[in-house]
Amino acid sequence: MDFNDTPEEAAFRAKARTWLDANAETMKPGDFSAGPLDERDDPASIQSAKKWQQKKADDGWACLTWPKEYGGQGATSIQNVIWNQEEARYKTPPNIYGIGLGMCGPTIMTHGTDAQRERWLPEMRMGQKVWCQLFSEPSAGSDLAGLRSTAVRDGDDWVINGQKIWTTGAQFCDWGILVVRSDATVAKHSGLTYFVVDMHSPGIEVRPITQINGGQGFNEVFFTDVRIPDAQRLSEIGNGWAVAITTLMNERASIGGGGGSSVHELIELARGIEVDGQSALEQSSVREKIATFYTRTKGLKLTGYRTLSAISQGKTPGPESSLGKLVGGRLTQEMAAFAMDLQGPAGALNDPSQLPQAAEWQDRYLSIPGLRIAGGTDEILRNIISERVLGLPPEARADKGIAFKDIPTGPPSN
Amino acid sequence: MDFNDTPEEAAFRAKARTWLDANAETMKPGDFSAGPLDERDDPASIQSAKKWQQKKADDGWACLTWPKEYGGQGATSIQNVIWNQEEARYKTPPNIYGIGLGMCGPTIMTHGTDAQRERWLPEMRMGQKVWCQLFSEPSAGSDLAGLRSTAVRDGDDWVINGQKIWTTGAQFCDWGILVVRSDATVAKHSGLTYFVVDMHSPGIEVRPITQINGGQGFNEVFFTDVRIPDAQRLSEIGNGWAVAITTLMNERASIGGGGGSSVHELIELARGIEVDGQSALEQSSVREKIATFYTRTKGLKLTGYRTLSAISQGKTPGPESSLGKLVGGRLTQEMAAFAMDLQGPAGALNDPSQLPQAAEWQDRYLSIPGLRIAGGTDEILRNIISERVLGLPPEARADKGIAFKDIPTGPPSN
Amino acid sequence: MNFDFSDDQKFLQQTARDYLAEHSPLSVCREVLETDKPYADDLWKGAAEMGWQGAVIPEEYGGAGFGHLELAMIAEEIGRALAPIPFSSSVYFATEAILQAGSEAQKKKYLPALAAGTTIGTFALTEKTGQNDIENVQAKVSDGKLSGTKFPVADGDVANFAVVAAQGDGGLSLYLVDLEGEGVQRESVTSFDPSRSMARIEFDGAPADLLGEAGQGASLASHLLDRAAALMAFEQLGSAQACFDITKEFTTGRYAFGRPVASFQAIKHRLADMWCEIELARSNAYYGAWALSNEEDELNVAACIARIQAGDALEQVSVEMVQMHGGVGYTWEYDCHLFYRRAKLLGAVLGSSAQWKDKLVDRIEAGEPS
Amino acid sequence: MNFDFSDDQKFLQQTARDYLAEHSPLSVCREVLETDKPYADDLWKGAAEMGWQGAVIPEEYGGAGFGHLELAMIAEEIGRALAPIPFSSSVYFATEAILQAGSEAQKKKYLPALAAGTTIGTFALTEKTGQNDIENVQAKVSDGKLSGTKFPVADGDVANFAVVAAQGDGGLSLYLVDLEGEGVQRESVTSFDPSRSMARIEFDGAPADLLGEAGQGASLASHLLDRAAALMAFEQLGSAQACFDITKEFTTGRYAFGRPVASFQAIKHRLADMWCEIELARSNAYYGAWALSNEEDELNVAACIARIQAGDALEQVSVEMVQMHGGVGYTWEYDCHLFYRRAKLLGAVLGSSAQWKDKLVDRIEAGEPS
Repeated sequence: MDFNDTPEEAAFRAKARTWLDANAETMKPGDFSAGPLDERDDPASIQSAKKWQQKKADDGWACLTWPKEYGGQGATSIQNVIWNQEEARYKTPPNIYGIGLGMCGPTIMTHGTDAQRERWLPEMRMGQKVWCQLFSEPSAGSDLAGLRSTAVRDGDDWVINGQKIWTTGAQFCDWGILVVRSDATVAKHSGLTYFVVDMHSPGIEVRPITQINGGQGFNEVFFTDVRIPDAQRLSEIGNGWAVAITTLMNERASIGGGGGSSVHELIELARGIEVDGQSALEQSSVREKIATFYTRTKGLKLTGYRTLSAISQGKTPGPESSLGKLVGGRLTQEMAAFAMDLQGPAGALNDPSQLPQAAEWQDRYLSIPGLRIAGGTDEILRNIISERVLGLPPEARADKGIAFKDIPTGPPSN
Repeated sequence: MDFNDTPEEAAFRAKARTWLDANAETMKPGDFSAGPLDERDDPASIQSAKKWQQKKADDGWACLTWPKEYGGQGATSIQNVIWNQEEARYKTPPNIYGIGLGMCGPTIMTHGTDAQRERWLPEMRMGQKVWCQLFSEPSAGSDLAGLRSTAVRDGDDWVINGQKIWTTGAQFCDWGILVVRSDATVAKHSGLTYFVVDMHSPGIEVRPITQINGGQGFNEVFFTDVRIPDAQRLSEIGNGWAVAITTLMNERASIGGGGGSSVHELIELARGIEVDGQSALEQSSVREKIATFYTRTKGLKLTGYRTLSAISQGKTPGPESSLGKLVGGRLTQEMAAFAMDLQGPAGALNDPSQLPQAAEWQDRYLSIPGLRIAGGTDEILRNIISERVLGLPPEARADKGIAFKDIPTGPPSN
Repeated sequence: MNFDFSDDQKFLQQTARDYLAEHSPLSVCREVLETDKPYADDLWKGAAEMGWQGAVIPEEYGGAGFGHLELAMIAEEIGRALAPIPFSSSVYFATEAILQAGSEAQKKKYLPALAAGTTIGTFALTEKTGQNDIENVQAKVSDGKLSGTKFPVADGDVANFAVVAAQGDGGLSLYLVDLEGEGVQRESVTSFDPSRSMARIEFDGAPADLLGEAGQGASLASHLLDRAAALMAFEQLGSAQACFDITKEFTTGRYAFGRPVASFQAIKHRLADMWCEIELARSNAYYGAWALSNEEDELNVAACIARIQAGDALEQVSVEMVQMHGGVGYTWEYDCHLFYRRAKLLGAVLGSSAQWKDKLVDRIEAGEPS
Repeated sequence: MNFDFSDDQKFLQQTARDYLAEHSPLSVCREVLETDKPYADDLWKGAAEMGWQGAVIPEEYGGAGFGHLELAMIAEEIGRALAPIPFSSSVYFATEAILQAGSEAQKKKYLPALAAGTTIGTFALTEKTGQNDIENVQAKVSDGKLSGTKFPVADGDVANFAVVAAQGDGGLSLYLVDLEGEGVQRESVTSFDPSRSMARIEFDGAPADLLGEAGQGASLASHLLDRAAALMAFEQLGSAQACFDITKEFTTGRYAFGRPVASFQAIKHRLADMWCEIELARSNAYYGAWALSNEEDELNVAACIARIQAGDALEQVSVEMVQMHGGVGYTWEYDCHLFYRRAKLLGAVLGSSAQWKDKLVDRIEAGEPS
C-alpha cells in the first residue's frame, strides 16, 4: 500500500509538469476552473480553448490515450489521469473537447469507415472542430432508447426531424453525433440509426436551456428536415443502439472526487457563527454533522484512490464508478442545505455581498440538483449498480418484444 | 376543533367506566399489558381470558360492533374505540379474541350460511372458543396469494396438506380460518378456497417459532391429510381470495399510536448519562435527535386523533392507517438504537440488572424488527399507500394471467 | 374527539383556494421572481378585498373577526399557491404583535390599515448571520430613538413599519418603527427565493414607539415567534402538498420504459414516504392551530413540533420534486425551482429547524402539558 | 498510486477465509450464543496455530512478525465469520498495548503467551454507563495496588489479564493486572450479543504493574483506542460484507409475485445503497490500515473515519438484512439476528459513533495532515 506514484508514473508526471510549466500559468488561490455546468460559450473562451488544444496537439499532449495510428500517444489510463491531475493545477481555458475526444473519437475509431476516420479524427485531435452529442430527447431521458426523432431515407440523404435536449456546447459545436429512429415498426432498440451531423446544416436550431441556477450549459436542438448524407452514417441501418453503447461506455468515469476542501469551508463557516455565546463549531450537533460529511467526503476520495490503483494496475474502471456520483451528489446537497441552515434567517439570502463565503453554499444548493440528474439520475445509477455491479435481476420490462410504435408513452386515453 | 368527547361519547365512556370499575381493577404504575408479540399461552392466562370475555358478553360489552342479530350491540366504531381506550386502563387478561371477533366473526357474518353463523358466532362471542388465522405460508409472505397448501375433494370432505406460518395462538385455539389452493391450473387468485378448520383435527401439528428476541408469539402449523367436512367451507370453490380479502379488510386499523411516553424515557436516560462533565441531555446533538423523535411521535399520535375524528364522524378508516405502522416501526427502531448508543460501551449489554431502565431499549431493539415485518412489511405498506391511498399505478406483474403452477417460484434451473 | 377543521372553515379554505387558483397561478410567483417587483401588488390588494390580511383582526378595527383556525386555512392556501406577497410578515408577525401587545391607540392606528392591506408591517429581530438570538440583540433605543442594524428583515424593503426588538430602558423591548420616516436606511438584498423580498435595515435615531411593556421584549418576541411558527407551518404544509401533488401528477403521466414513472418502486415508494411526512406535518400543524386558538399553555410545544415537521417535510419534498422531475426539474422553465427555493426561504426566516429542535427540548424539560 | 493490499496480503486473507469457512461457520457463533460457553475455545486454539493472535508480534517473542496490513486482513475475515473469540480484546488491545508501551520484561512475560493463545488479555477503561471518558477515570492505584470498578469489560470474564487505566502517582496511567490473582472479583454480565462475553470487574487491592510511563495513561489509552478502532473497522467491514452477501443471495433466490424479490426496486436500490456504504467503509478502513502501518501522524484522523463509516455501515446493513429477509429474518432459527446483535456490540465496545465523530472534529481542528 503506497499513495505515491510508481517510478514510471513519477517520471511521466515530471515530464507533464515540465511541459505545463513552460506553456501555462499555475493556479493561484482564488483562481478557479469553469465547472461542468457553467456557461462557457463566449467567443474568446472558445478561441483560447482552440489555441490550447492546438498547442497540446503540437507537442503530443492531446489525445493521450488515442492509439498512435490516429495521432494519439497510446498512453495508459493512469498516464491520462496523471495528465489530468497536472493540467488541473494550471490556468487553462475551459475544456470543450471532452465529448469529442472522449466519446465521439473512440466511437468513430471503432465503428467508422477509413474514410470517416480520416475525415474527422485529425481535425478533432487538433481542436479545429468541436463536437457534441445528440442522444437525449424530451421524452427519452433515463429511457434513452425511447427516443422519437426520425430519420427517413431520401436518395443519398437522410432527412431528420425531431428534437434533442441536454446538448452541451451545441451553440459552438461543428459536428454532432446523433441517434435517431429509422424504423418505429420494430422493437425499441432495433430501429435506431447513428449519424454524424454537421451542426451548421440548414434546419438545425439551437436554443439554450436556462437551469435553475441561472446557468446555460445545455441546449435544446431542433431538427427540421435536416439532410445528412448517407456517407455520414456511422452504424448499419437499425444498429445505432450498439454504436451508442460504445459511445456511452467511453463516457469518462469520474475519478478522484476532490470535494474534500468543502468540509473545511463548512468548518470555517461554523467557526464564524455564534450560537448562545459560543462558536457553532462547539455545538455537538454541528460537530456530528461535519464529522459525517468529512467521513463520507474522505471515503469518496479514498474510493477514487482505489479506482486509480486499479487503473494503475491496468484494470479498466467499470460501472462501480457510479458510486462517486451517486453518493457525492446527495452529500453535496446535504452539506449545502446544512450550511444554509447554519446561517439562520440569513440562509434565506443569496447575496454574495451579504453572506459569508460569498453565498457559495446557496449557489451549490442550486447547482447540485443538476449533478444528481445529468449523466444518469440517482435512480438510474442505482439500477446500474444493482444490475451491472451486483448482478441483481433486472426490473420487469413493459417495453420488451413489442414494436416501438406500440409501446405505451402515456396514460391510456379512455 | 375539540379534543374532547361529544356529549354522546362522554356518556358512553362514563357507562363503560362504571361497568369496568365494578368488574376490574385499574392499572397502577408498573403494571403492563401483554404486548402483541408476547408469549401468552400459559393455561391460567387462557382461563382468565375466557372468564373475562364471558363476563363482558353477559353484560353486553363483548362484540360491541357486531350487529344485534348476532349478539352484538351494533355500536359505532367510535364507541368501540372508547371501550378499548377504557378497557386498556384496567388490569385485564391477555386479549386472545382479537382475530376471532375482529376478523373471523365478520367474515362468517358476510360469507357464511345461516347454519354456519349459528354454529360458530355465539360460542365465539361468549369466548368459549378461540380462533386463529391460517393464511401465510413459508413461501407466501408478502405475496399472500402465492400460497401452496392444497385442498383435494374426497367425498364430503376436503383433504388438506401443507404448512402455514405466523399463526398467533395456534397452540391454544379451537378453530381456524384457512385459505388453501384447490386448483393450481388456474390463475393465482382463482384457485383458492376458504375453510373453517377444527384445530383439534388429527393431522394438525403446531410448532412454536422462536423470535430473535426469544419470544414465541407465533407458530408454524403443519397439515398432513387433515380432513375438513365440506360443510365447513366458507367460500364457493375457487372463490377463497374474495373471502380472504373480507377478512383482511377487517384487520383492525391500528389507532391512536401511544408511544409518546418512550420519548420521555429517552429524556430520562439522557439526563442520567454524563458526557464531558455534563448531562448528555445538554448536548445539542442529543437534543436534536430527541426533538426529532418527539416531533414524530407526537405527529403519529395526532394523526391517530385525526383518524379518530373521522371515525367519530362516521367514516371508516382505510389504508391510510398504514402510516402509523410504517413510520412508527422505523421510529421506534431508531430510538432504541440511539438509546443504546447513548449508553456507550454498556449499550453492548442486555442485562436488566446492569443497565438503566432495565435494558428495555435493548429489548425494544430486538422486538421492533417483528413489527416492521408482521402484518405487512414496510415495503408492502408502501405499496398499499402508493396504490390504494395515492392511486399510483401498480407494479408491473410477472404472475398475471398464467396458471399458478406456471408462475416462477425460484431461479431457472438451467 | 373532533380534531379537524369545521365545514365552515373548510369552505373558507376552498374559497381561498379558488381565488388563488384564479389570481395566483404559479406564473404570478414566477413574475415576481424574474423581475424587480418585490411582490405582487394586485394580489395583495385582492387578498385584502377577500379580508385575509384582517382575518383575525376584530371587526371594530376593520377586520373580519375570524379566529386563528380560519387564518390557518388561508395560510395553507397561500403556501400552496406560493403567493408572492408579504403575508407572513404583515399578518403572522406585525398584526399578531399589535393584537397581542398593542395599546388601544396603537391598535386604532395600525389595525385598520393592516386589515385593508394599505399598510404592510414586518418583524425585525435578527441582526447578523446565524440563528435568531433574542438575548443578544444589540439594537438600542434611548430617548425614543432607535439605532442599530437589522439583517435580514423579510419584506423589510416593502414594509411601511416594523416591530423591532431593541434594548431599551427596561431591557429588551419591542417597538413600532415607521420604516418610511427619518433615521431609516434600507436596502434590498438578494433573496434565495426572489419571489419573496429581503432587506438590510440600518436605524440611526429612528423614532420608536414602545409596544407592550418595557423589558418584556424577550418573552413577547419568543411568543410572537411561536405564533408565527404555528401559522407558517400551514404555509409550509400547503407548499409541501403542492410539491407532492405536482410531482405525483408528473410521474403518473410521464412514461419511461413503456410504463408510468410512478409505477416504479424507486419513485412510488418515495412518494409514499413523502405522503407520510406531509400527513405528520398536517397533524402537527393542526395541533399548532388548535393551541393558537384554544390553549396558550400548549402553544410553546405545539408551535415547535408544527414548525419542525412542516419545515423538514417541505424541504424533503421540494428536493424530491426536483429529482423526480428528472432533467426538466432542473430547468428554469419548469416550476420545481420555485418550490425548491421557497422551501429553503420558509425554513430559514424563523430560524432553522435545528434551533426549533433545541427550543423544543427546553420546553419539554420545562414540563410538557398533559 | 497503489492503494490496495498486495497479492501476498490477499493470499493471507484467502487462507484465513478458507480456514474460518471450515472451522467457524455461523453454527459456531450460534453455539456460543445459545450456550453458556463464553467463547469457542477450539477455534481460539486453531487461530493461534494459524498464527493470528501473534500476527504482529515480532518473531523474537514467538509471533509471526507480520505488519498491521496483514492483521487487518485477518480481522476482516474474523468479522465476516462472526468468529466468537476474544480476538479484538486480546490482539487489538492487550497485545498492541504491550507492543506500544511494554518494557522488555513485560514483552517477554506476555507476548509469547499472547501469540500462542494461551493467555488472553483485555483492556479495561470504562467504568459506567455512558461514553468512554478517559479524563474521568476513578479507579486508583496506590502502592502498586489497584482499586475500583471497570464496567463493562469486553471478554473480562475470560481474560487472564487486563490493561487497566487508573489514576496513579503521576496521574492517569496504564497498568497490567492479573485477573486471576488476588483482589479481583469479576462477574459475567449478559451481552447484547451473547456470542461475545462481557463482564463487570471489581478491583480491591489487586497488584498492578505500570505499563509505559507514569502519567501517560491518557495519551496511551487514546492512542490504543485509535489502533483498535482501525483494526475493528476491518471486523465491522467483514461483518457488513457478510450481511450484504447473505441478503443479496437470499433476495435473489426468493421469489414473490412470480419474480425474484431482488428484482423489485424497493429491494435492489437499497442493496445498491448498502453496497455504496460498504465500499466507502472499505476505503476508509484501508486508509486506517495504511496509517497504522505507515504514518502515525494520520492515524488520529484515519482511525476516526474508518471507525465511523464501518460502524455506521454495519448497523445499517444489519438492520436491512433482517428487514429484507422478511418473516424468517425475525426468527431465531435464521442467522440474521447474529449479525443484528454483533453490529450493535461492535458499534458499542469502543464507544459510540457519535463519540468518534466528536473526536474527529477535534482532530481536524487540530490540523488535518495534508
